[in-house]
Amino acid sequence: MKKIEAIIKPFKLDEVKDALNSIGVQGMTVTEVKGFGRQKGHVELYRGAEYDVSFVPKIKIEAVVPDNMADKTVSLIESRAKTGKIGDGKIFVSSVAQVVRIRTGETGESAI
Amino acid sequence: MKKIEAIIKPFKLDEVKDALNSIGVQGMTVTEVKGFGRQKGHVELYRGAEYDVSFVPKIKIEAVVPDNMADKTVSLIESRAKTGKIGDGKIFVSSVAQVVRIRTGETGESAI
Amino acid sequence: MKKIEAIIKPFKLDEVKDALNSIGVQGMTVTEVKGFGRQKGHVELYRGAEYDVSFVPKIKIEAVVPDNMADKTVSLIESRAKTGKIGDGKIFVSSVAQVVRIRTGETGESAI
Amino acid sequence: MRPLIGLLIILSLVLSAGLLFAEDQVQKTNPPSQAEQHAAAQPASAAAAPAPKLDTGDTAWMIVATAMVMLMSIPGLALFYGGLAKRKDSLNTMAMTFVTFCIVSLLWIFYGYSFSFGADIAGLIGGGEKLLLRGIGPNSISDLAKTIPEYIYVVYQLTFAAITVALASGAYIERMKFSAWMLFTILWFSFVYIPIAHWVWGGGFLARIGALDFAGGTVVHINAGIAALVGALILGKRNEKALMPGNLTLVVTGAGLLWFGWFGFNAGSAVAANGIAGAAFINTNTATAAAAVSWMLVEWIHSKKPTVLGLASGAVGGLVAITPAAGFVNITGAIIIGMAAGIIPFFAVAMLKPKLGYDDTLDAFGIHGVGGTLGALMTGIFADPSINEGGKGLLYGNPGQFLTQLIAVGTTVLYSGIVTAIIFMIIKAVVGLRVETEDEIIGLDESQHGERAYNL
Amino acid sequence: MRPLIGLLIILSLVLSAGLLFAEDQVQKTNPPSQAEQHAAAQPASAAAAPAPKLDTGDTAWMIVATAMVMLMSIPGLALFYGGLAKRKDSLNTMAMTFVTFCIVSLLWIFYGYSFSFGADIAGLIGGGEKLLLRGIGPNSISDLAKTIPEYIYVVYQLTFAAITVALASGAYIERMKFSAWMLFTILWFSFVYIPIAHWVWGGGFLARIGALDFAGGTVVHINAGIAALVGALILGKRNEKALMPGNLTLVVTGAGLLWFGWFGFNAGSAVAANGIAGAAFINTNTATAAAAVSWMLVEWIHSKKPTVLGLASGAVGGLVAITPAAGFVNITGAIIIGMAAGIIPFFAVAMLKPKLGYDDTLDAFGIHGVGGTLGALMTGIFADPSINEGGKGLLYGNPGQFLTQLIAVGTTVLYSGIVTAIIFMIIKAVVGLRVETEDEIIGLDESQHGERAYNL
Amino acid sequence: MRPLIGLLIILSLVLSAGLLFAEDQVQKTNPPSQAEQHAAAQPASAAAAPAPKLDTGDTAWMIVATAMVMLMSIPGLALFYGGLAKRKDSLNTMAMTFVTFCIVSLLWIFYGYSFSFGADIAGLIGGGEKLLLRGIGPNSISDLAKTIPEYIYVVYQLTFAAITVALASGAYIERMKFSAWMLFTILWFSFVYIPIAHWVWGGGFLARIGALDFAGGTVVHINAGIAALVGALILGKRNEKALMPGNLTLVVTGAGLLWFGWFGFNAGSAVAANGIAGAAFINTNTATAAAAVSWMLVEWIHSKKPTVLGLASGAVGGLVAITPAAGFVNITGAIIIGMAAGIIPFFAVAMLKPKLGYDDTLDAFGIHGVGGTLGALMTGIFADPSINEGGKGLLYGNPGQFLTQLIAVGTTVLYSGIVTAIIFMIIKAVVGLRVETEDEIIGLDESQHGERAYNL
Ligand SMILES: Nc1ncnc2c1ncn2[C@@H]1O[C@H](COP(=O)(O)OP(=O)(O)O)[C@@H](O)[C@H]1O
Ligand SMILES: Nc1ncnc2c1ncn2[C@@H]1O[C@H](COP(=O)(O)OP(=O)(O)O)[C@@H](O)[C@H]1O
Ligand SMILES: Nc1ncnc2c1ncn2[C@@H]1O[C@H](COP(=O)(O)OP(=O)(O)O)[C@@H](O)[C@H]1O
Repeated sequence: MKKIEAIIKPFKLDEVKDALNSIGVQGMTVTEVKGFGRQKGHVELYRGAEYDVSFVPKIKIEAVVPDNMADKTVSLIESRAKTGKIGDGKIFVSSVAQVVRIRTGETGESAI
Repeated sequence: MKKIEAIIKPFKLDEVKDALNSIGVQGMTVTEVKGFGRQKGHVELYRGAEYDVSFVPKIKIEAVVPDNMADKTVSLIESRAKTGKIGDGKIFVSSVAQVVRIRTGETGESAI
Repeated sequence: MKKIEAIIKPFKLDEVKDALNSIGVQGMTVTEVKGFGRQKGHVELYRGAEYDVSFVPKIKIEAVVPDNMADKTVSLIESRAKTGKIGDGKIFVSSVAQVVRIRTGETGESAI
Repeated sequence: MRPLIGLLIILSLVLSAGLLFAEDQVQKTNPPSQAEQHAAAQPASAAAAPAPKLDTGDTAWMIVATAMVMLMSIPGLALFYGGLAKRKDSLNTMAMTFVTFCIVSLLWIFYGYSFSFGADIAGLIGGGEKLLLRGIGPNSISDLAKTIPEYIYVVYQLTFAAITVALASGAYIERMKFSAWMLFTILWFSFVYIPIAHWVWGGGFLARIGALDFAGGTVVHINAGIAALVGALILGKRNEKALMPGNLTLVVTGAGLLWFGWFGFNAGSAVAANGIAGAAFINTNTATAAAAVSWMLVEWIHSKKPTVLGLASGAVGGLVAITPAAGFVNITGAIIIGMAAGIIPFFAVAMLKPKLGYDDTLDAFGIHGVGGTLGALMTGIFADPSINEGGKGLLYGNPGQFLTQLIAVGTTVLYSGIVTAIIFMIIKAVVGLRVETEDEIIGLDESQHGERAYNL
Repeated sequence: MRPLIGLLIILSLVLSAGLLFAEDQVQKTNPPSQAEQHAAAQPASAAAAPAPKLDTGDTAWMIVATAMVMLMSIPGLALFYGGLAKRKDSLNTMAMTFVTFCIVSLLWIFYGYSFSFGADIAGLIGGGEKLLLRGIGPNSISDLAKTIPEYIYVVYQLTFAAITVALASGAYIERMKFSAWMLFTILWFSFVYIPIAHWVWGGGFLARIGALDFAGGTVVHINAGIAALVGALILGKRNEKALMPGNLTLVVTGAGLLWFGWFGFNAGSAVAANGIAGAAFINTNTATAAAAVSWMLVEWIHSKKPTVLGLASGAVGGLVAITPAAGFVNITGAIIIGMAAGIIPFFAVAMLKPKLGYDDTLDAFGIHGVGGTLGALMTGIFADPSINEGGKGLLYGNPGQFLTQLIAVGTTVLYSGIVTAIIFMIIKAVVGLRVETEDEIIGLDESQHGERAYNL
Repeated sequence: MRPLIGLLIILSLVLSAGLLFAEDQVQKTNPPSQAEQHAAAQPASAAAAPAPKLDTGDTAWMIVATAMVMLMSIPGLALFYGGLAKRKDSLNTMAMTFVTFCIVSLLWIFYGYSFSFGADIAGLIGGGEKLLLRGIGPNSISDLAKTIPEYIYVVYQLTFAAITVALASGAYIERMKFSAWMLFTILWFSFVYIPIAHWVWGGGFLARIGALDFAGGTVVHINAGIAALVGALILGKRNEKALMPGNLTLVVTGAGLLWFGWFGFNAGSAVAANGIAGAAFINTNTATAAAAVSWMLVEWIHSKKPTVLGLASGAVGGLVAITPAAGFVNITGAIIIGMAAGIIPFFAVAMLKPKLGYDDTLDAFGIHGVGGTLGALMTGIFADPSINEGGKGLLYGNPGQFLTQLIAVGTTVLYSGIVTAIIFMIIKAVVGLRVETEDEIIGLDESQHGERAYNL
């Protein structure tokens, strides 16, 4: 099984989530994170003075999927999270050795 | 070494944590996350109108353990986090190549 | 590619981040987490009574780097996040199978 | 910058039109404005129309009452609305009330007071003789408030004007451009609030036919509520339609400050520290409590849980409904009005809104429009001459009063509805109404102000 | 739904019992209620018992004082308690104060005012002649407040009743069913607050023996504090016993609003804008400041750090302790009472509570019970007849006063303690006291109201 | 513990010095203090110096005004500053205002009132005859406030002293030791606030030369602003220099409460419920609104977006600038002062500060120092004798007034600047000024108080 971890722009969350649901990825876990990258935070102007906010608010989506779903999932996230502007984010894929569904005790792909 | 990542119901945190401590898993890192899954968020009723809150608040526990502790840890979490009701969550296990304890510079299993 | 995950003391974030930038690690994702470990939370004294706060606020830095940067990154984080006092935190290294940059569709090391 | 320039141009146009009109009026001599609503609130002995003479007790009360009504806007309403808005829109929501209070504070001094409370012209509008408070000094006393400095009366009335405009914002938030809102403030205040305030309180035609409105059921709540409805319809629906309160602790705080300030609003409308003020005070508290409890109970039955938001919404509903009645009804009347105000607005919000499908974000229509109408009509039923000889309702043998109330409500609904629609069309043409969809999703705090409410 | 029905039944029972009893009483003629506590607060010249006549200055002050005490409950106490509660219980905590204010507002009009301040019956309870405010109109003036409209006096006293009940909630939060709390409000208000208010302020037997209680040491604070202790014991401990304040900025805000409103509470208890009000005002501010500083210093020594919560807790402790003394003691007395009120409640909370092991979540007993007792007794020591001829303490040659204070305190503790216990038993039988453990862990906001305080 | 001991020692030294000095003074007989600023605010008829006689209306107003100014500190300023501080420093910021209000409340009773408002000694300081309020009782009335209880006047003046000290904290937060701040409060209050208050309001030499300061432009705002600047320079820069408001909803709430309370501050400075109070009230509201709007517009042009913080900052700037002028200028003057107060402080903050490089965290100098100076000077220009015969500015044919204002401003700047610097040196020697860098990075809430604002 693969864990797909995507760092995206917050306002794309709903679109990405709905797309994943539509191809059968039902489960995912979402975290609010601070992103540092090429997109350089932003300048806030308080009382006329500029302050650098070095991070950008981002959303991390984690979804564990069966191996055969991984590519499809990645390319779907890619297409939906894309605005073409800097800061669109990254997708990381890594292996997961085991999955357990707590409620039922199922393991492996059937537990996803 | 293995990383055990468990998504559980928030009110189960204390129970799971105490259980892990009791078998010698001292270190863990906890994050507040939003879960999307079979458990379908909930309906909030504000001023008589229904609004879907699509996510469910969940807790993510991450604990890196020596290989020989992994199974025990997983089954312990499983038993303690279980309520038998939908939304009990998932446990993901993956490999960790290296661990460093920052304070001492120790590496590998002794660093955990 | 490797994912470097470091749990550090919050007030060390700026120092670590600047150091990573200086060796060319531009991208990273930061999460506020609660740490449980040898450092035992703290005692809060409200109205003269002691209350254990079992966790310690920590910062999790995640940075995916090319394989050849991994060691350098780890040892840099180690040196900058260190205070020598308990609770300095941990660094975990694991493998990442694939990386995609959403904006451009680049993959692999060039996407980092 | 573009919207800013648009704004400034409109402002100058309104201003110069006002001043020209005023110059014209000042020439003519106008008879003193009719004894009106508030005068009716004075005890019988005042009927002999004594010479105006400052009373320190009345002045003390009205200074404080004015400050209390100011507090209703900032931070009262700003908190109530700001806490109900989505987190990402909370500052923008607060800014709407804040900027409106400031703009109206200035325009009221420039021309608002004069056109509302200046000498009546044909029952329609006040004269221009008090533009920029011409002729008013520390020793001036208005015929409408014979025991306090006119300066205090000016600001007291100002605070009513400001909150009325701000109330409408509840229906527009989470999607309206900030510049559009400022333009709305200028135009709606000038062309809707001022005339209606004159009709009811400034000696205009609704005062003459004897419409009862103790502290602002028509002028404030129905007026704002209709503007809310019409504006929400023209603005259209938000991208994310849910009510997702960002911070309910702010809502409770705001509700508490509104309740507190409303004593200044209602009991202050007696314009004196007397028994009528006492009656308005006790009626206000009683109706509010009754409405909060009845909203909570209805919600408990209807939606299975009593919510804190329900308690707060019911309280505001009760405050709204008792406003026109506060100095006219007895305690039984207050309890009945309060109970109705917890139930009828609840159903307006919970049943009517989904059916009709307009997107009134914070139910400014459901609570202020519906609650205000309820209160205005029930005043015509329950006004008890033994409380205030200035008002006699259907139950006390004067069915005509109910009709008069209907006329006042109808006139307000029609006028406010039509002119609000026209104003929205103008704004659409000048600066546009809505922010871009992406800006709406990102949140108006960020997109309109470059700020975030919390860095927690 | 089930608890709701239980509630409604109890409410009707209480109501009908009250009304029946009243019918009975109204027949008999009662002598006018004794000059009482507040009358003593009037300056000497008032002793000649002038005919009641409205004074606009006194009225202005008392209208505002009433609004200020209302503000102490919503949002003052709601914020103070709501911010101290765990995040997941903060709305429920605020709702407890909110709903109590509303329920008491209605019951006070129905029968509370009459049974507290109606014509005295055997020193034990007021008569039923003022049920539903029968006979009171805009021109009515009470013998107990001879210069202001009775309507204002009614609501002024109402705000005291409401906050007293709400204060007790601090000991019960984070585990009590919302329906149980509402039932508690109805029963405790009816069977504990009303009689004690009558005994001390309504011409009852404690007034007759000369117990001094300027603004509510026994009636409000000891009374609520004992109810807090007894209730906490019966409810039992919370699942997570820590005090884990969800939002200390709310606590500071609440403390500030309490301090502000308390000027209405204490200085307003002079029922006039006069020198006694001035004395009560300056004593209140001084004792509060002294208590905040002394709590902070003791905490600094005891726990190594001065906390913001300590400052706020000390301030509230000072406000509580000076309450019965405010219009009786001189400035030195105020400083001493204040300093004691920062130290003794601190140790009650920090040492006594852990030893005795009861789980009084927000220290309603430690602060209000202990602080109130302290204040009531020290009033018997420091009451200075040159400040207010109505009170002469031990230090000024009247050791009997201290004894009288002891009797008043003892009576209140006993009566409040016993009846509170009985009421808790009834509630347990009717709707049950505590939420399920899982609901407690999830939080009462979610489980009782289906709401979350923050969507941040 | 160490800093605590240091603090206590200093406190005893200050106290005993004060008492010794007082003993000395009480011997001599002093002429009654000069009619001063506030007397000038009375209408002409008062010039005949009638015998002091309590007026219930004036008393009602001044009791409430006093409570309103108290509210400006806690929670008003505490919220305004606390919300602007970084999240990790917000409680410490609130604690600074809180503890200052408490400490000053006590010291004012001990010796502050006497040395400020006691019989004048050589134009420099008040006498010691009123230490610990000796000789003041419920029936006392001060010559400076002839219709209200002296007790109220004492606390009214106290609230001014407390907020002045607290204002300076805005420049020091996010790095100053809590013990150092407490020591600053004691010393600065004693050696800077008291003498300047005496000079301007207590019959001292600035009163005699005729400096106009209706409600505290020099005494409060310039004074605090200069202390802010000097202190910020000596303290040095913070580790993280950004302004990163932790919670802007608190800032809006605080700004609203400040606005509300400021009516007590400015209109209360008439010390009566009269037309001057009315003028001060309307001028305050108008200038504030003008400043908020003009700050917002300038910011919109300069920084491309109108911010909520800008609206709030402009409002505070307007409140500051109108303070010395409130009871002297006419409405046009108020509008002009307000507009200037939205623009000039903006540039002081946005342009001057970065250029000069001092780290005034919350712009206490930029807003209070600059805004106060602006207001003090413009009072010399716009004071209109037809509003208040006590003040005649340059525009009304009295250019000397502008010079007098310059002298008053200059004296305040010099004296406050020099003595503040000395006090900072003493504090540095006794307890040290700044926290450790690590403690600064971790946040002062944790390091100074062991608390966190939010457990969300
Ligand atoms: N190497 C990395 N490791 C972890 N997270 C990264 C990495 N690079 C980028 N990110 C995350 O992706 C976000 C977007 O990256 P950024 O460089 O700003 O834009 P883009 O992806 O368009 O090049 C960053 O804010 C950060 O959260
Ligand atoms: N494939 C997945 N990847 C990541 N997280 C998941 C996945 N499936 C479920 N989760 C997490 O587990 C939580 C519980 O899953 P859910 O489907 O609601 O119930 P259950 O585990 O009982 O079947 C979800 O809210 C989500 O946070
Ligand atoms: N086995 C582990 N798995 C995951 N996180 C851990 C583990 N051990 C420690 N941590 C994280 O590292 C932090 C620091 O660990 P701690 O044991 O307190 O100190 P030290 O690293 O100095 O020994 C913890 O608060 C926790 O967040």
